Amino acid sequence: MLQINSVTKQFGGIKAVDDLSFRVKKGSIHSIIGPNGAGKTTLVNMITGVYKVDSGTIFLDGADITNISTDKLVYRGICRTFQNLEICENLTVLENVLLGFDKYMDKSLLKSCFRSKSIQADEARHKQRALHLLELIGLEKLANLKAENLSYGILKKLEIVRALGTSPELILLDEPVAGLNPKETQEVSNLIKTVVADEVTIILVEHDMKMVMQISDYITVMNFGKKLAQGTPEEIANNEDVIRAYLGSGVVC
Amino acid sequence: MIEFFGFLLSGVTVGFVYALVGIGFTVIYNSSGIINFSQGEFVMAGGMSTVFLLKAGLPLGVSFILAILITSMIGIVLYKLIAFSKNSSQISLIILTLGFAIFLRGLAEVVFDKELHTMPSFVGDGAFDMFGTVLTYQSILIMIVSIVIVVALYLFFKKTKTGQAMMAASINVDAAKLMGINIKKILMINFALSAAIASIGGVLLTPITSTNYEVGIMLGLKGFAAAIIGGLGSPFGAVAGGLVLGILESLIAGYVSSEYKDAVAFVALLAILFFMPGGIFGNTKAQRV
Amino acid sequence: MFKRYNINRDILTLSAILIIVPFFFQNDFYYEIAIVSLLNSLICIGLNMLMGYAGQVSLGHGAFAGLGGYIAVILSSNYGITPIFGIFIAVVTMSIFAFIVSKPILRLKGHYLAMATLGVGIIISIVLNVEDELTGGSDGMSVDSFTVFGYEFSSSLQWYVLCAILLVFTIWMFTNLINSPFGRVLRSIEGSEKAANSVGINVSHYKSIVFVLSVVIATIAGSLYAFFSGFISPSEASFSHSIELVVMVVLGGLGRIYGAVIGAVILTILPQLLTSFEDYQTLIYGAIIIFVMIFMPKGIASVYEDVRGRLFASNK
Amino acid sequence: MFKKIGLSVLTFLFVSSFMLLNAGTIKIGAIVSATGPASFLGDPELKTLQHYVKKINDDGGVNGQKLKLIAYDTGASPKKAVTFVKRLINQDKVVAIIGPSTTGETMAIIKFVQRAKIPLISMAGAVVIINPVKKYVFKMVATDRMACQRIMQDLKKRKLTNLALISGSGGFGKSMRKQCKDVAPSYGVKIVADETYGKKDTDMTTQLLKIKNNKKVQAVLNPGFGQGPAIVTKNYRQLKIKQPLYESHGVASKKFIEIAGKAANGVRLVAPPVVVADKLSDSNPVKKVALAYKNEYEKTFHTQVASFGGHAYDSLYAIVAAIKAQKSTDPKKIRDGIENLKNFQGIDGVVNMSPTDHLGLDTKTGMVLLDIKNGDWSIVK
Repeated sequence: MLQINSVTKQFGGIKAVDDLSFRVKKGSIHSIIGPNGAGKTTLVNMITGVYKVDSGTIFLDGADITNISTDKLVYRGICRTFQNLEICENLTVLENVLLGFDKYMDKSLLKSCFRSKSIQADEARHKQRALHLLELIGLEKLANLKAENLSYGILKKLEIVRALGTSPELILLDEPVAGLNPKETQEVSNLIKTVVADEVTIILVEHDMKMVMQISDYITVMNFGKKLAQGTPEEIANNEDVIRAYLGSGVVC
Repeated sequence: MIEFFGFLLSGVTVGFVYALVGIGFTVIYNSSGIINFSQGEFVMAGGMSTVFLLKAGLPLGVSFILAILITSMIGIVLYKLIAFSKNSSQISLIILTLGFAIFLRGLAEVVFDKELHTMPSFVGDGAFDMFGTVLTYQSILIMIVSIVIVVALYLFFKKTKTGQAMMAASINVDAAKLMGINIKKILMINFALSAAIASIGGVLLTPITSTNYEVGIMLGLKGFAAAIIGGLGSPFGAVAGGLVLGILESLIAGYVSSEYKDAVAFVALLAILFFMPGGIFGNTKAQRV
Repeated sequence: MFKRYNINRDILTLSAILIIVPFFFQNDFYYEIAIVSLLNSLICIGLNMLMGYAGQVSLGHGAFAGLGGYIAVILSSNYGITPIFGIFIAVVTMSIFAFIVSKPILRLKGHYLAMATLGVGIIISIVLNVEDELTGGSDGMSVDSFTVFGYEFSSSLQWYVLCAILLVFTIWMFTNLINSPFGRVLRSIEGSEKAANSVGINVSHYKSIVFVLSVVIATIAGSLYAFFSGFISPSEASFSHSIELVVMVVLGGLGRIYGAVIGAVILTILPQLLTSFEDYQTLIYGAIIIFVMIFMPKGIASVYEDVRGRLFASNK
Repeated sequence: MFKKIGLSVLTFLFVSSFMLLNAGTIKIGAIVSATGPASFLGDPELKTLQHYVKKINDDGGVNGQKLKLIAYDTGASPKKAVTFVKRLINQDKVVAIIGPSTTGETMAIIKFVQRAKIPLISMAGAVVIINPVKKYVFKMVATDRMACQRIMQDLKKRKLTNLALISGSGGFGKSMRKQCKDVAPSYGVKIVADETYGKKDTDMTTQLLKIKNNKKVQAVLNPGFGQGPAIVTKNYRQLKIKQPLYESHGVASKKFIEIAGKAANGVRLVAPPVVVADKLSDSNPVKKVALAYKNEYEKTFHTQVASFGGHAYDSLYAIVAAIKAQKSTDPKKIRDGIENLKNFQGIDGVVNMSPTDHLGLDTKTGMVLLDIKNGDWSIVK
């Protein structure tokens, strides 16, 4: 489905991502792991058009999507979450989810100013769908609370649910369980599994090995911007290079 | 050609004044990330205080020093207000410093007056003839003082313990706290220092251009433009920015139109913001998502 | 029907106040202050949309209002175009201008954005000062009377009614806009541009739209002010006027629909009350700004909302 | 609720602060720029008005009624002048208005006094104010055109035919620049350089440098008032420009000499006669009034008299004379009274108004030519 062909990104003299290629199969959960500074987030930022690719190409279902901006990619079916929480704290929980449906909404200026019937009906319909999504994470009761009042763990889930609103075919989750306790981690992990049930492809960037091993179909390991290894969880667990890289860098996750 | 050098020279003097204001901006910005819109009023406070202390019969040197102390105190008051407001939103802080600027202007109207004032030059009215124009002793004094201040700042931040502590605080507040650095005290010193530098500029400028209660508005804005043009955060950048601005202004006034002189600073500012957001000497930091 | 068109309690209260207040007016001077308050409120509503809802500072709105006013006035006074058409052309011109300017400017953030808008504003005000053949320079120019299809606005009451209707209408539209998906997009930009971007919102596009919208409102209010006062000078476009507008919005309460109105009314009346303190006018003005920023950083309207929130919490 | 209460409180404040009830007084409005860049003008004007209104009241008022002066300070801003003129007309209900101090402000408010039919005596210099004649607008101050003519006369006499102009960009500078360019050819004077500077500029070196490098220039004239000319004069001396420097009547004040300092020495300027009242010849019809005013002003305020205070004196007494003559305080009658002033002995000269001449000033008594020597005025013989 997604095809990354030898992409490279430099910052100053340092190659954050160096000639990296891999494929993501439709409907799979594809994890990208690696020590800190391996270039994982940079890769996500390149796929989602936040950073311009220095060289290489990215294809989605055979169409070139290299350097297309994040907001346009949403219309191609790619959506993402962030390593550092990006939730609109000035909006309510429900409004945050509704934001996910933004691409389906009529935002014509005149109609908005004059409160046209169609816009109101539209809004009501999407509210139902948003509430439905909130039920998935058990937040329907908190729908009208300002997001700033919620805990970090809940907001992390909210971000994933928001992404679902865009009806993506591919979601990139950048460390969805970073900073969560084991219980919350399990919840998010379950959430991701239910998402997969809906046949959405997932690219997961994560440090939590237990979770990665548990839910991934396929894993790509990065180190210093390069691909170190790839394969199924079992293959990776037994890969000597990977073990060395992790031990060598002193980071054991 | 001689004309050109003449314009250049008159630009340099003004440029150094912008530089002094710009350095003041830089000192506060570096330590607190705050853009202080009352920086220009510090310049006014320095000049006006000196004039009135002189009128009260104090000798020049004493008036000068007292004026700097007064302005530093004003700087500390501003810091206390900011600290007290516990308000981190950038818009609020901008408005707060703008409000403080208006307050200072109002205070100057009441404490002093709305008249134009001047005072004798520190070094006499003499001047060197150069390139068909003149370089007054006072201009030379401004240049020397500006350079001394920049060098002193550099030595202070690089060589002294307090200075290094201040640098550390500006780079990482939390780490500095852990190291036992008193952030509040450091911020306060920075505000006082910044006000002092601006007031020195104000005092030195008064014999050349005269001063009144609202002289700070334009000077403040142009000083800020200088700081941004040079790359916000670097004192050397502020000096370079100030000089570029002063010279550009003078050349535009000389060759194009003296009426559009004041626009130069802002056109340059926009150009820098749009095309080189890091300024001439700054470097753009990659933003992390 | 009220519900369908979202005519809520706040709008009705405002209309009632606007109808009652003139009975207290003793002479034209009261109308004068009231009309200026209404027009300032209008600009502030647009500015509030930009600053309070979309989170983009502008220290140049005075200049935009002034330039818009000048365009309308020059067209009608020097080229004999009817005022209403003059305002229309001014709105179109300023929209295009604002759109072009918004693209590079709104890429900037925080105080860089503040400085850039300030820079554009000051350049506008310098141009208005210098091009005296067209604008009358720093002494300003006098403005012909305001006529709409032959109907002349000459009495203060006529102006008051016009401005009051315009204000209520704008607030109504603005409330609808803010509560629509469009408004949610704006607020999400203030909350997190990255989040907005990640769900498919073209952030820069929306920023431009709000910017243009706020400039359009400023242009209309600025032109009306020029026609009403019969005089326009570059001080309308000055840095201090821009600051004044921002202070009105912040004082009233950023992101609060009626905050802008409250702020504009207070800060229009205040200087008139302060003339008796003549020498202390600026001092008091500055002190009030400092006081509000320290003790009510969310503006006067927030105090009201807190109180109302407590009173009506059970109803909701 | 809060909004309602807030607004009604404000309305109340508003109403109560304007409760001015004054029966049986004659309200005269004044708009002066007592502060700001034109405080040179406005400050002595305001002082004069306040002092002489009190004096007139102490002497029993006008036709048995007391005068009440309502004065506003504009800080030389035309916008404020417009606000204040409306306030004077609508709120304070004055019967006549004196001021504003500057041309720009005057031009801005003319429309409003014309519409409200309230007589206005401007204290500003430009000829455009009364030419063409406007029914309710007068002025008794020598015009910039007269000042230009006096300077050109002198240039012609000294055979300095190539003149450089460096003018302020405000209304006064702009108008005088235009008038001087207008009258120059008839005196055989050529304008060879034409520079301007802004109201609040603090450095005119660049403009002066251009003049200095222009080899044709034989003399320089600086129309303008306020801080500008003082800075021009200072820069002029710093650049060691040798040609004679002429200034306008906009600087005929001790404040100018104070700010410009030693640089002022050698400047030649035109000025209303009051500045040198004591040095005038006894045959000068102005001398008696001017000297009395000068002495009283200097005794009361302990500062040297500035010409501008005299404008205020003349305007005030012209209105008083009109009220006395018409035995009415109706604005329209006052207007008629001012228009019919004949042989009015003012400080700035002898005034004879007529429906076609709202200046009425006699050219011969209107302007004197002065040199600044050792920080003091001296009459050019």
